[in-house]
Amino acid sequence: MPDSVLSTHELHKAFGALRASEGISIRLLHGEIHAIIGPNGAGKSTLIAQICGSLRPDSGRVTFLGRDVTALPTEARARMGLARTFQTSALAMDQTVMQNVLLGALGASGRPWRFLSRVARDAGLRDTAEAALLETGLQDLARLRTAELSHGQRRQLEVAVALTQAPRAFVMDEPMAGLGAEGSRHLTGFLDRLRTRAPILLVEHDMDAVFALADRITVLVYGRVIATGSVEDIRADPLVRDAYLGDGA
Amino acid sequence: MNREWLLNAALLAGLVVVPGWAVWADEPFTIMLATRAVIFALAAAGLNIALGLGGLVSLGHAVFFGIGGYAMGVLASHAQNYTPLYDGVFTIQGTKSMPVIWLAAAVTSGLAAWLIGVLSLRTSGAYFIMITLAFGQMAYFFAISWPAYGGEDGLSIYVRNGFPGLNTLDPIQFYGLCLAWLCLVLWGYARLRRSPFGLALDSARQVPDRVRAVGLDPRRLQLVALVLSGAVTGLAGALFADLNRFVSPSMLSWQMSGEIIVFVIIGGVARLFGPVAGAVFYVMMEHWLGGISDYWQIFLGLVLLAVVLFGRGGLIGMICGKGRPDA
Amino acid sequence: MSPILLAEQILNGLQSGVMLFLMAAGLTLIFGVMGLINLAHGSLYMVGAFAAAAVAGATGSFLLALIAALAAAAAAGAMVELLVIRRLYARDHLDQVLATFALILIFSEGTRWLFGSFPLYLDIPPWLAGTVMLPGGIEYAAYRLALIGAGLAVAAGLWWMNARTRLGIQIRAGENDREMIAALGVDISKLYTLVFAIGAALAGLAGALVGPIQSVQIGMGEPVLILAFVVIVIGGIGSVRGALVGGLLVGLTDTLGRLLLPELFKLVTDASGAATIGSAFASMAIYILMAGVLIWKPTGLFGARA
Amino acid sequence: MTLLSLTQLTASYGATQALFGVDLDIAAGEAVAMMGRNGMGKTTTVRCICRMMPAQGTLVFDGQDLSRLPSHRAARLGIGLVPEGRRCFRDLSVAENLVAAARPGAWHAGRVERLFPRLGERRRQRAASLSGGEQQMLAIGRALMTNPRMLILDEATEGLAPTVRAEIWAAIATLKADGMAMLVIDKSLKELRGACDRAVILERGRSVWAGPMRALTTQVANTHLGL
Amino acid sequence: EVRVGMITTLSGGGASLGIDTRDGFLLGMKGQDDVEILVEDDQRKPDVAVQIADKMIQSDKVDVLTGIVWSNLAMAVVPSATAQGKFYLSTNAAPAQLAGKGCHPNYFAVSYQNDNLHEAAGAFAKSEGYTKPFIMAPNYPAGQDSLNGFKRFFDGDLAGEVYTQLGQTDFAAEIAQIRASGADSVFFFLPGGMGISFLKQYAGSGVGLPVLGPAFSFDQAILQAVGDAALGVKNGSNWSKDLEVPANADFVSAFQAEYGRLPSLYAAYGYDTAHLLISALDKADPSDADAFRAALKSADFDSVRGKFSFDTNQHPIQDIYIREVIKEGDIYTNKIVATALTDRSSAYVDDCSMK
Ligand SMILES: Nc1ncnc2c1ncn2[C@@H]1O[C@H](COP(=O)(O)OP(=O)(O)OP(=O)(O)O)[C@@H](O)[C@H]1O
Ligand SMILES: Nc1ncnc2c1ncn2[C@@H]1O[C@H](COP(=O)(O)OP(=O)(O)OP(=O)(O)O)[C@@H](O)[C@H]1O
Ligand SMILES: [Mg+2]
Ligand SMILES: [Mg+2]
Repeated sequence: MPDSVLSTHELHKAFGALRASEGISIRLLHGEIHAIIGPNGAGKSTLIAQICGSLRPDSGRVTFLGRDVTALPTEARARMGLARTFQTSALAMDQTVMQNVLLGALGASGRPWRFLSRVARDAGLRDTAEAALLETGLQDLARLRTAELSHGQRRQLEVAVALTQAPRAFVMDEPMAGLGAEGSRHLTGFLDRLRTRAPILLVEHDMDAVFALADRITVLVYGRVIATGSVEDIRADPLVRDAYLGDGA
Repeated sequence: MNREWLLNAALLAGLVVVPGWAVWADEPFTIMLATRAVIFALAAAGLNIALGLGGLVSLGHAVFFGIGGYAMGVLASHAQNYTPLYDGVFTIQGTKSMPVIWLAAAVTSGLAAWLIGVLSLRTSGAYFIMITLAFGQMAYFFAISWPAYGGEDGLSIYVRNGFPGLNTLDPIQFYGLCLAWLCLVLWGYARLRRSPFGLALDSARQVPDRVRAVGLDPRRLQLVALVLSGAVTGLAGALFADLNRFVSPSMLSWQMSGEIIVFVIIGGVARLFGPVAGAVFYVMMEHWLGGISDYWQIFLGLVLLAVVLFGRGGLIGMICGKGRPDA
Repeated sequence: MSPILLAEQILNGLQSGVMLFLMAAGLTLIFGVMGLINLAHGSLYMVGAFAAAAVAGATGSFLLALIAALAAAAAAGAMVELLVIRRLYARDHLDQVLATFALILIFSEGTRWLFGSFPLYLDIPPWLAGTVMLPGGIEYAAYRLALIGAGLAVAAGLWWMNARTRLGIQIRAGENDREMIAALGVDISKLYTLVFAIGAALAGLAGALVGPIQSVQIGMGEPVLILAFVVIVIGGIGSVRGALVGGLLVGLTDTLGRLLLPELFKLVTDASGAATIGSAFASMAIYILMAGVLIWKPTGLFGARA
Repeated sequence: MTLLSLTQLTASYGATQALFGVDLDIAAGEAVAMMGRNGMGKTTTVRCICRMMPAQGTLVFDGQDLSRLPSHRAARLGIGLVPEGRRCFRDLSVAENLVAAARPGAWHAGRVERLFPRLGERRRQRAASLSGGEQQMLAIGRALMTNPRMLILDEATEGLAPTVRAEIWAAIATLKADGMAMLVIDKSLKELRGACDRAVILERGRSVWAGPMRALTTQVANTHLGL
Repeated sequence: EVRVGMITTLSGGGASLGIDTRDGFLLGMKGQDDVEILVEDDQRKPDVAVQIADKMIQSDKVDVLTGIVWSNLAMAVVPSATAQGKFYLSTNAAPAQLAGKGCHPNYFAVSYQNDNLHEAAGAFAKSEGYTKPFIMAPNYPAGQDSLNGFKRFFDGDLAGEVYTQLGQTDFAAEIAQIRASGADSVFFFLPGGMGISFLKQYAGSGVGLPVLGPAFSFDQAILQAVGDAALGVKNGSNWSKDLEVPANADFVSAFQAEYGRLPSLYAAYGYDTAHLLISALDKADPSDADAFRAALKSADFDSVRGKFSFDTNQHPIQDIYIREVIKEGDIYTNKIVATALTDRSSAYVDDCSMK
């Protein structure tokens, strides 16, 4: 088995009668972008929640960097280098853009127990934060309150925070959602470069982006994996066309 | 921002000038009132750490205030009666020394905050308010019916405790001690707010999911905030007990918790000087309105109502405008 | 301890639970619906009791007194909403807490100013006076049985309103997203005034019903307020079912705790000492219960959210 | 006949001005696309129309001055909103979400469920636990329940699977065929071209271009939308 | 000129007691133009009471303090006030601690010692031949003292001894216990609204055993709120409006004329305190502490309670009566039916070092 950075083994999760994950096993390899696609309600976000630790699977395992992390809380996985973006932005609205990114850097530094020093004067944290803002093109907005950002700008900030975490793997839940055409194009190019830093597990409905980026695609329908393969395989798969892509793609 | 800075400076100056004037004019009662206000401000500044920075609306801060008070009462009463506090494997004597009492007050109330926090931080929002209230009520009823230290009658310490080099019975000297503590805590608060911990705590208040996702545990951050908060309020409790030379379960009552919260809210939540403005205002209102009529609390109610309705973010917000002042 | 005593105490626990529910119902409605921590709820309870006592004193009719209590409390509630609370929806919850705290002072001292400092007289109506014999030889006060009935009726009515009527659904929607429900064409301000009036009327009703067996006096609302908060928090905020279950749990815990804890301590210490220690723990029992429930279920028994 | 007409609309968030002069007209039965990069003021314009924030300038719907009306009165005139970010009532079930908005007319819960069968299947589920796409359907259904004369869709296809997106575009086409006026904000120019009669482009809080869809040349799109 | 500071409860739930204390005292002080009286509201909070006391002592330079209604407030104020050399005359609260070990030459209880009225009830229960009383009080020091006071003079078996919660409003559980206990009588000490609630609920329960209590729950102001439920109940008191003493008749009619209502116990204590003070001021000035103390101690005034003198611990020696609640026209009031204790001092007098 080629060594995978992140993998799940036979994950099962049910909400009452609804089976949101049924034996999901996927792997994220070094240097790749692995896209998860599937109809709405297929269980993509549920899968991500289990990978990141905010939801506990009924059975099955999650392995990250060769270690079984199924029992670890979210923050421990994050400290190991698992960075995520949220489908609905989770940002501190009352803080500035800079503060939101600084938080990411602070989390990564693992030293939050400093009570009397100025966080904004910590050169290490600042550098990480500024670099992340620069990469996402938000450097000019650093001093704005996050509440003042437009929807699209907030989506970019989500990515910026993940960048500060010195990640070993990214898990992104619909980072393109809400970005305009221009923004999507920009982000597509950016993710393309990002994969060399750490592999990306990408949930996305923007097929243009997915087809442009993904090394491999897994298709989830009703909690089950119905296909995994390269872009060409998936495009050609009649099952996938029927369940998800429709005739447009 | 600048305006707030000016207001803070004015408040601080007032806290120095007015008692100074009172010494000159021989108005010991004014000093007493100022001491009361400063101690309440200290208690509220403690709460402001949990409430303003951490978003933890604790309706049980009287527990810490009271524990601080009882730490003083218990230690001093044992010293007064020459009976050991604990006589077992080793012996603990009572004491009339303020520094030791302060340490004991801060440590015991911090411990209590840790215990309550571990249990309460599983909840949030209104549930957190109520579970802290529940712990407050438990402590209150326990203190009322526990006979060892006077029960509801409380505990009188006839003479104020001592501080090396000072005559604490002199009102202005005791006031100076209290003011020094307040300044120290406000300085700490100002630093804390901009510190790495402050940032993490503020984020834990707004977006706990995000904090987890970057590898921090929001509950532990909040627990530490609560412990700091409880310790400061406990310290204020010890000073308050010393001011009155008396401690009773009324320091543990939910009304007391309510008042501490009120100080913070009327002053301005999360404002550096919010607790100070709130406590000073409240004590002044209580004093001035008290003479108007038997029904003076109606006026107090109306004044408080006016502050809420017309001032966003409390008195400081009313004067200096809205917004969280950091960044 | 005889089985009859135990049975009677369980009945007492249920009855006091239902009574607590009555007080908590309006609170949970307002709290759950508008997200408002209404500390002045106890004052509205007091307003109800005073209105009832005044009208009963003047007319001698208990039914008129109940109507007066409902009307007075509802009017007071609507006025409070229109004049004060309405301006605070967009604000921090803490501002609302402070405002309702101020209202307590105004209501309490205002009532004292109107009615004097002395407790008022309000008695059980003759047609509910005395006791009835229940199966099993339990002699029980008729009025208390009536209270149980009234409480259960209120519970059913509230549940129906909340879950089954469009009004209830819109109110709950407004609780999630006030701006959005308005953008869909619902006059949420009017709804809120209505909810506040209903909640206040329930508090007033509770005050009037409890008045005949308790002391109608200034400050009567505050201890009740705390208990009512305990009840709705145990049950889960906003849940009428939760308030009922919470009320019963608190009523039973309190009543049985007062009976059993001193007995328990008698096993280890002398009678007088056991009475003090036992009752000390009994007075903490409901708070211990509440803390326990919240530690086990952080959003109460039937609550969905924080 | 003009249904909605905005002239020189300006608006601010506190001290920051977000709109500097937006002009927009929508005739009865007409579908208009509003376009612009991120943060250019599209949502802000929508919020002004729905009276969710104060605005200066003229704001007329069906001959009535909106600018003095509270939000719910504006909605009752016949403006249905599918807001950015869905904003379903989290603690209500799907069915209750629909009931909460209902006003008499041709649209009722049954019809909405026929439009989006998925909602029928999830009728008793709490909205908070719906998938993103399901929530989006619910938000559209909820707006339809108010039986509006004009529907505003702010990023209504965001986060939807291609198949569902196609369904929604189909639904939009149906609604338009029924004579419903529409203001559509979306990032897919291709779909907007198919669905809308006219377009308005916003840039930094101003309407900088308006005209019939076919006049929206690649060059215009390039300058204003960065395509 | 002499300054007297009165600290009492004038706002909130307990205000009626403080208002009566104040009114009785001011009535007694009428015409004393050379005495300046300062009255302040303690809000029933110990810390507020302490601070008012400090203010009166430090800024207003009062000579004498008085007026506190509640034991816990008295415990907060009295020790430090007397330690600063001020005189304190208690119009009501007189906790055990201040009668025994904590007695002080500058502290005089004009009212009673807290246990007195409960002792009277105990003595009366014994003389009535009750064999199994059920006794009940809230769980706090004054409550514990009250049951001990009762038991001090009632040495028989008890059917039950129950401590309720302070501030409790529902007594169904206790009433059921009474019913089941086989008691032949009930003694309770439940201050304020608790007593009203208990009596109403007890009357509706059909238990019907004879009830005994201290006067507080049957005081003039409270009785009207209890109504018929109180009729026939016996209560221990050292004062009653029908006490046949000339000073008392004057007091009752003067109080009614001045305030338009019947006086209560607290008013009577306030009035007596005023007269004690006047009698002492006639003989000595407070600045001469020893002379003033001696003047106070001689208790040379016409008490509305008839005979009145101070024991060595400076608590009264007085008769304690049993009253019964009756209805006079529309008004519920008390009449004396027995004398329970004659020349009663207090249980703690021997613990006091003053001889
Ligand atoms: N807490 C929950 N309780 C009940 N059902 C749930 C819960 N969370 C998710 N579901 C259901 O599980 C299914 C999968 O949801 P999930 O959010 O994982 O979908 P998704 O694939 O991310 O969809 P989308 O692309 O629309 O975001 C949905 O039908 C959803 O309604
Ligand atoms: N609550 C707010 N407070 C302050 N400024 C805001 C607020 N909301 C939006 N803004 C600012 O107003 C401008 C317009 O925002 P708006 O949300 O209308 O953009 P948009 O065109 O809808 O963008 P998007 O396509 O990203 O949704 C943005 O620059 C944004 O920074
Ligand atoms: Mg999803
Ligand atoms: Mg937008």
